[in-house]
Amino acid sequence: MNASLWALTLLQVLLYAALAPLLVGWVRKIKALLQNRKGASVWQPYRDLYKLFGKEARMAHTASILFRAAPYIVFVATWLAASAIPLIAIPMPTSAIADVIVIAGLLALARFFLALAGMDVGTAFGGMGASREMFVSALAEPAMLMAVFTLAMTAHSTNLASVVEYQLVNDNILRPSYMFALAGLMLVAIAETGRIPADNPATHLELTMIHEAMILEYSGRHLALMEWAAQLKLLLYGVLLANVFFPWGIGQGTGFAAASIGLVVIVTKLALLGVALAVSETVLAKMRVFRVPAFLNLALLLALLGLLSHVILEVGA
Amino acid sequence: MTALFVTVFTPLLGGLVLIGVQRLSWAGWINILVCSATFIGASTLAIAVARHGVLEGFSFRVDAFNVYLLVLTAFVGMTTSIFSRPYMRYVCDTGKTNERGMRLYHVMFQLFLFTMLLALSTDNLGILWVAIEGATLATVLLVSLYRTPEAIEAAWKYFILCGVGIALALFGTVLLYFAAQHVVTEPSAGLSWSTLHGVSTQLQPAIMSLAFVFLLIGYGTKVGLMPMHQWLPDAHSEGPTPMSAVLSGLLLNVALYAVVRIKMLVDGSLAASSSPHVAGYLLMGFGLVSFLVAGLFLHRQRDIKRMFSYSSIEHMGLMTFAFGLGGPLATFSALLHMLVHSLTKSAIFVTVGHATHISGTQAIDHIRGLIRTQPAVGWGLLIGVAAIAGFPPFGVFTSEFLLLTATMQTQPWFTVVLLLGLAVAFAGLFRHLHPMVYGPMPQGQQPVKANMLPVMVHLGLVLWLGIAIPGFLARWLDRATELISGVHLL
Amino acid sequence: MSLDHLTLLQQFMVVLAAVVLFTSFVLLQQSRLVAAVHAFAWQGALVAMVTAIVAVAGDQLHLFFSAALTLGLKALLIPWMLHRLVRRLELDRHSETLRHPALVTMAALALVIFSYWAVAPIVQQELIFTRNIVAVSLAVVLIGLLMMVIRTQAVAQVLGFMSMENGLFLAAVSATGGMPLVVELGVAFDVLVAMVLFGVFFFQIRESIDSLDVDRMNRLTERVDEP
Amino acid sequence: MISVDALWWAGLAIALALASAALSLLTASVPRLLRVLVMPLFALSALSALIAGLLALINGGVAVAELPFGLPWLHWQVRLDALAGFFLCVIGVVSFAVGLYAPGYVRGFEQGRDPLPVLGGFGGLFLTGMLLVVLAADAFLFMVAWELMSLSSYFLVAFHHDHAANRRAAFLYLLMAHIGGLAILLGFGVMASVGGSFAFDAMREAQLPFGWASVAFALAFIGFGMKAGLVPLHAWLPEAHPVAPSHISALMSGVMLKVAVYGFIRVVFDLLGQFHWQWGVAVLIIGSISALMGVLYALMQHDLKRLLAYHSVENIGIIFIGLGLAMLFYASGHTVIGTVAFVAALYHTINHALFKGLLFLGAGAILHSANERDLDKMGGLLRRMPWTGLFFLIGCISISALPPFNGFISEWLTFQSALQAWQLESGVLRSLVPIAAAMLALTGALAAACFVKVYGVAFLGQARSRHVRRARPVPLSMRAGQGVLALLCLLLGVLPTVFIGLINAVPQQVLGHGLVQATAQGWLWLTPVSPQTASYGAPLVAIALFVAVGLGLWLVGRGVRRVRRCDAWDCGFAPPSAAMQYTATAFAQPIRRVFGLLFHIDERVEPQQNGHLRHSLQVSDRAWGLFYTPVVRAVEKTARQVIRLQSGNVRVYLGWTLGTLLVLLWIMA
Repeated sequence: MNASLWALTLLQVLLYAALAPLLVGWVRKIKALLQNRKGASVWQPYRDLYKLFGKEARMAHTASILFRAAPYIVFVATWLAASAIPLIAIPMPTSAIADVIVIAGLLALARFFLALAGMDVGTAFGGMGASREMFVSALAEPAMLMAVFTLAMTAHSTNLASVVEYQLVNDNILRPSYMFALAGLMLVAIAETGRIPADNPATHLELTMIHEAMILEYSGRHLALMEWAAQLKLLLYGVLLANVFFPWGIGQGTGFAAASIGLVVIVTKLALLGVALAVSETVLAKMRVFRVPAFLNLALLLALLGLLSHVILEVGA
Repeated sequence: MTALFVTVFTPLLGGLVLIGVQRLSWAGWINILVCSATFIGASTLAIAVARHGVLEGFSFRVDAFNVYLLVLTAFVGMTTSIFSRPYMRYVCDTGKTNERGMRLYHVMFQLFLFTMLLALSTDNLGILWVAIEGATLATVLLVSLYRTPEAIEAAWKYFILCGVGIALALFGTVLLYFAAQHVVTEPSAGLSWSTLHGVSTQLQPAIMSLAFVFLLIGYGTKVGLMPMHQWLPDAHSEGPTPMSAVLSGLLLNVALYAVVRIKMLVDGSLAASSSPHVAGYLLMGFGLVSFLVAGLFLHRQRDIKRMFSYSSIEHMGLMTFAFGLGGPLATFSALLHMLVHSLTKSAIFVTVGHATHISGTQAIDHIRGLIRTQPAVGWGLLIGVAAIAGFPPFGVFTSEFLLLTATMQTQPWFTVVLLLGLAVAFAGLFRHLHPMVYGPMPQGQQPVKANMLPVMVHLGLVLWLGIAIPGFLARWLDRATELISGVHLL
Repeated sequence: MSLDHLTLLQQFMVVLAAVVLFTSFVLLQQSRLVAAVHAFAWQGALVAMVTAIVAVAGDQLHLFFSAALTLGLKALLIPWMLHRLVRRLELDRHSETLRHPALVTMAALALVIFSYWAVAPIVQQELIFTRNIVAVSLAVVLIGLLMMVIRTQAVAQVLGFMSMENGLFLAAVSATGGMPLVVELGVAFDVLVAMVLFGVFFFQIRESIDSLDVDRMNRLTERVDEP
Repeated sequence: MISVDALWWAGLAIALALASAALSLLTASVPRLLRVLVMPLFALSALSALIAGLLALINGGVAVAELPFGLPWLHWQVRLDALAGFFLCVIGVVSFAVGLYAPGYVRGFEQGRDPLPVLGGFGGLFLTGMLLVVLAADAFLFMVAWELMSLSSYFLVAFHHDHAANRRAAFLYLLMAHIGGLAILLGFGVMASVGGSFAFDAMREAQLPFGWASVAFALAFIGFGMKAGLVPLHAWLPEAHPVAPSHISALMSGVMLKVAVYGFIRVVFDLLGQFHWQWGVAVLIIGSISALMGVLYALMQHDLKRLLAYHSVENIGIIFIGLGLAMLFYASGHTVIGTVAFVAALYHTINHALFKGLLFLGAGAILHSANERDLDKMGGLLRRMPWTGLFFLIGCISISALPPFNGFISEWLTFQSALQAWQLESGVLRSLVPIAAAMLALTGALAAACFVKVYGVAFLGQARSRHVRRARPVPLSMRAGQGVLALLCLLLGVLPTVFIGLINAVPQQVLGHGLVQATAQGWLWLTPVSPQTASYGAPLVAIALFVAVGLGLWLVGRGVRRVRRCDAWDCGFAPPSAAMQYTATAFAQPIRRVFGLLFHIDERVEPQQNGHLRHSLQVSDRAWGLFYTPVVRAVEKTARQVIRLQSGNVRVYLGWTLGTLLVLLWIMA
C-alpha cells in the first residue's frame, strides 16, 4: 500500500468525476451528426453543470429535508460505486474495499434516495417516475448481479480487480457464458442509465419519462448534482463493460507510463462505446413503458443463461 | 377402617338427613358440610393408605389405584357442592324447579356420591355392579329435574340405555362368578376382586373373555364409549349443571375404573392363552373410535353443554386407549389423565353454568362477549378450555405427552392418528369457544353473582400438576401403575 | 350330555327352561299390553320355579330364599305395578301393530342359535347339568333386548327390560347356583327401584308428549340442520 | 469453561419476566403501574437476558442445570450454550427496545376498555416462554415453553377482540400454532424413540438411520416452518401479526419467528447432527419461494402492519436460504463455505430482528399519533414526526439490504457462499444454487421498491387525510426504543467483523468449524472465504460515504444555505393537491401487472348512481384456495357424515348396543 498506489487510485477516482460529462457530450455530438445536425460541442455538459452550480436552488413548499440531502447522497453513492471499478490501472485498494456486490448495493442506495426525492414533493409526475424507476430496477438489478456473478464465479472472486486480472492472464479462452453475460449487462446498462429504448434522457412533459420525472422539481446545485450523478452512472456502466470484458491495454502496474497508456486505451474504448450507443439510440425507437419488462426479462434471461452455461458447461467440463 | 366408613357412609347419612330438611337455605349448607366431611375422611384415608399400604376388610379394599380416585371424587364433590348452593338457588328462583325438586336434588346428590364412593372402595364385584346401577338410579331423576320435554327425553334415554348396559354387565358378572366357582372354594369369596386377582391365572380363559365382552359393553356404556355413548350428551346437557359436572368428572371415571379392574382379571387369565392382549386391543379400539368420532362431533354443536360432554367422551376415549395400550408409561399417563380431566372438566362445567346463567341460554349462538360482560367467567372458560385442549403448562398436556410417548414406543403409527384427532378436536372446541368469550357485549347482558372459587382451585391444581407432579402423588400413581401393569415406573 | 342321564327333576327343569324361552317369544309377539304383562308374570313365575328346583336338587338353602324373592318380585309385585300403571294410563285397550312379525321371529330364532353358539365353550367342558340352561338364559336376555329395539311403546320397552332381568336371574341360578346373598338383595332392590322410577317416567313422558311412543322422543339429536 | 453466572443472568431474566407478569395483575386497579413498573421490569428482564447471551457467546462454553419441575423421572433440563446465547441476545435486544418503547405506547390503552393485566401479564409470560424455549434442554420443557409462547402471544393477538376479523385471526393463529406444535412433538417423539429419552443429550447421541432422520427433519421443518411463516404455511402470519398491539407485533415478528428459527437449527443442525443434500435442497427451494412470494405479497399491501408482516415471510425465507446453503455445502463436505452460509443466516436473523422490530415500532408510533394503519391515508409524516421519520428511514434502508446498514452484510455473505457453488460436485446443485441466488437478488430489489413505496407514501409528500395532518411527535420513551434499534442497525452494518467474531462461537460449537478467516485481516476487512475471493471494508465504505456527503453539504451546500421556497413546478400544471399524489396501490401497479398470475386479483370498476366510477381492488393470497380451504371442507364433510350417529331415536341406540354385543361375541367366541 505505497503512496503511489493511493495517488493512482485518487487519480482514477477524480478521473471518473472529470470524464463523466465528456462521455455524455460525446454521445450527444455523435447523435447530432448522425441526424445531420451540427449539435453542441462535446464540452457543453461541463458548461451546463457550471451554470447550474451558479444558479440559486429553489424548493417546493411541500419539500422536506430529505429533498435537500438526496442529491448529495445520490452523487456520492454513485461516485463511490464508480471509484471501485478499475479505470486506467488494475491495482486499486478501493476495489478491495468494495467488491462488485457492494457496487450494486451503492447504486441501489443512490436509486433509493433518487426515488424518495422524486416522491418527496408529492407531485403526480414524481410518484410516477419513482414507481417506474423502482420497478425497472427491480428487474434490472438481478440481471446485473447475475451477469457479474458469471464473471465472479469464473474468476473465483467478486473483487473486480482480480476479475479483470484473471481476464488478462487467460484471455485466449472463448467462453459462452461471457457472451451471454455481456449481452445481458448491455441491456441492463441501457435500462439503468435511462437510455433509449427504455427511457429517453432528452425529454420532459412525456408520460413515458422515468428519470427526468423524478428530478423534475430540482433546480440549481441540486439539479447539477443529480445530472452529474446520472452522467457518472453512464460512465460507470461504460467502464464496466469496457474494462471487464475487454480489459486489454489497462495498466497492470502502478507505474505512470502504464497508467497513461491505460488512460488513452480506456478513452478510445469509451469513445467506441459511445458511438455504438449513439447509433443504437438513433435507429431504435423508445418503447412503451409496459414493453420494458419484456426487455428486462430478456436481460435477466441472458444473464441467468450465462451463469448456468458457466456452472454446467465450463466448470463441469 | 373408620376413615373408610366415614368416607363412604357420610354421604348416605347426609342424604337421609337431607330428606328431612325443609329449609332450602339450610340444605345447601348441609350439603357443603357433608361433602367437606367426606373429603376430610377421604384425605385421612389416603394418608392411612399411603402409610400402611393396602387396606382390606368387610369386603372393602382400598389400594393405590382407587384411593386417589376416592380423594378425587370427594374433592370434586365438595367443590361442586360449593358451586351448586348459589347456582341451584338461582335455578329455583327462575322457577325451573320447586321446593320438592330442590330437596330431591340435594338428597340425590348425596346418594350419588355414596354410590360412587361405594363402587370405588368395594372389593366385591357384585356390589360394584349394584353401586354403579345405583348411581344411574340416583341421577336419572335429576336429569329430568327441569321437567322440560327435552329433559324427560334425555332422562328416559339415559335410563334405558344405561339400564340395558348394566344388565349386560350383570350377565358378565354372573359369568365371572361362574368362572370363579371352580377355582375359589367357598362361594362368598367368588366375587371378591382381590381373591380373583390372586388366582386370575387359573380362571377359564374362554369364560373370562366372554364375561369381559359383557362387562366391557355394560360398563363401557357408562364410560361413554362409542357407539354406546348416545345417552351421554343428552344427560349432560339437560340435567342441572352441577349434575353435569359430577357426571362428567366422576361417574365416567368410576365406570372406567370398573372396566380396568375387570381387564386386570381378564389379562391374568388370558396370559397363557393364544391371544393374551385381546382385552387391551378391544379397549384400544373402542378408545380410539370414541376419541376420533367425538372430536368430529365437536365441530357441529349448537349447545354448549353438549359440546363439553362430547369433549368428555373424547377424553374418556383417550384414557381407554391408554389403558388398553398397557405398559407402565401408558398406564401412568391414563391415571394422571383421569385426575386432570375430571378436575378440568368439572371446572369447565361450573364456568359453563355461570355462562348459561349470564346469557340465559345454552345455545352457543346466543352466548356472546363473556369477557366483556364478566371477565372472571370469560377468562375462566377460556383458560379452562385451553387446559382441556392440552395446552401446557396445564396437566392435561403432561398426560397427553406421556401417552404419545408411550404410543410412540409401542405402536408408532397410532401416534399420527392421535395427533390428527387432537388437532381436529382442538379446532372443534375453539371455533365455538371464540365467539362466546370474545367480542362486544350483547345488549342488556348483565354480570351475575358468580362463585369462581372452585374453578380457580381446580385450574390451579391442574396448573400445578402440569408444571411439576408432586412427589407423593407421583409415588401414588406409580404404585397404582405397578398394580395395574405389573411394572413400576420410577 | 343327553337327557337320559338326568333325573326326572332335572328333566323337568330343562322343560321349564324351554318354557321360559317360549314365554319370551310370546312376550316378543304379544301386541296387547295387558296380555304381555301376564306373559311376563308367567315368565317370572317359571324362573322362580327353576330356582326352587335347583335349590331342591342341589339342596342349597339360600336358593329357596332367592326363589321366593323372584316369585314375589318378578311374578307378583312388578306385574301388579305394571298392571296398575297400564290401567291408570288407560292403556288396557292399547295394542300396537307389530311390523314384520315373521321377520322378528326369525331374528329371535337366530339369536337363540347364536347364543347357544356363543356359550358353547362353557357348555363343552362337561360340568353340572344346569349349564345347558345358560344358553337359554342368554337367549332370553338377547330377545329382551331385541324386544326393546323393535317395540315403540314405552311400557313394552320396560317389559323387554324386565324380561332381560329374568334372563339374568335364570343365568345366575342355572350357571352358578345363585349369586351371594348380598348381591341378590342388591340386585332385587335395584330392580324394584328401577320399576318405581319407570312408573314415574311413564307419567312424565305422558304429560310432556301426551303419548308413550318412544319414536316421538327425538328432540335431542345433532341432525336438526340436516336436509 | 463458561461460568454459571451466565446462567444466573438468564435465570434472573426469567424471574424478572415472571415478576412483571405477576405485578401486572395490579394494573387492573392502578393503570399507571403498567408503564411505571411492569414495562421497566420487562426491559430489565430483557437486559439481563442480553447480558446472559453475551456472556455465553464470549466465554463460549456450556452451562447446564436442572430445575425441580416437570416429570418425576425427567426434571426440566436447562442448557446455555453459544447457540442459545446468540438467540438470548436476539430476544434480549429487541425486547429491551420494546420495554423502552412500551411505556409511551401503552399509555394509549389506559383509557381503553381492554383490560391492562392481559397486556402486561401475557407480555411477561410471552417473554418467559421465549427465553425458556431457548434454554430448554429436554423435549418436555421445550414443548411446555413453546406452547406457553404460542398461547400467551395468542391472548395478545386477541387483545383487541371487538372486530370479528381480529378474532378470526387469533383463532387461525392458535390453530396453526397448535398443529405446528403437534408436528414438532411428533418429531421429538421420533428422535426420542431412537435416543431412548427426551433429554436433548440422548437425542444428540442417537444416530438415526436416514429414513427416520428424514421423517424427523420433515416434521421439524413443517412444525418450525409453520411458526416461522414459510410459504405455504404462512397464512396465519399476515393475519395475526398486524392485529396485536404494535409493540407485541414487534416482538412476534422480530423475535418469535427467530425462536422458530432457533428450534429448526437446534433440531436439524444440533440434535440430528447429520446433513443430506436432499434436505438442503428442500430448505433452499422453500426458502427462495418464501422470500419471493413474501416480498411480492408485501408489495400488494397498503395496510402498513400487514405489509411488514409479509416482509417477515420474505426475510425468514432469506434466513432459510442461508440455512439451506449451509446444509447443502456441509452435506457435500465443503465445511468452510457451509459455515459462511450458516453465519450469514445467523447474521440475517439478528438483523431482521433489529430492523423488523424497529419498523413495527415505527408503525406503532404512527398508529399512536395519527391513529392510521392504511398507507393510502398517510403522507408528509416526516415533517410532523421527524425522529420517527429518521429511524423509520434507517429501518427501510436496512431491510432493503443497502450499504452501509446491516441488512446488506447478511445478504452479501449469503451471496458470497452462493457464489462458491462452482465447488459443488453435482451439476444439478451447481445450477440450482445460482438460481436461488438470482431469486435472492430479485427479492432484494423488490424489497427496495417496496420500501421506497412505504417511506415515500407514508412520510413524504402531503398528508392524505385530516387526522394524519394532525399527527404529533411521539413521547420520548417511544423514540428511545426506536433509537436503540436504529443505532444497532447502523453498528451491525459498519462493524460486521466485531459481531461475526462474537457469533463465531455458535458454528464453533454446533458444527465444529469456526469462521476464523472471515476476520483474519483485522477489524477493517470482512473476508468470509479468503482475501483473494472477496473482501468488504464496511467501515471504510461507511466513512467514505458520510465524510463525502458531509463535505458535499459543506462545500456545495455551504451547510444548509437558505433556499427560496415556491410552489411545486410539476411541469407547470396547477399546484398539486394531496389527492394527485401516487398512492401505495398506484405505486405497485406496474409490478402487480408483471407478476399478475401469482396473485388472486379481483379488480372491478362499477359506475355509481351519481355517474362517478367506483374502482375496487382486492389482492388476496393464493395459498388459501390451494392449501387451506380443501382441508377445512374435508373436516366439515366428515363431521356432517359422522353426526348421523346421534339420530335421536332410542331404539336405534339400543340397536347399536345389540349390534356391538353380537359383533364382539362373534369376535371373542
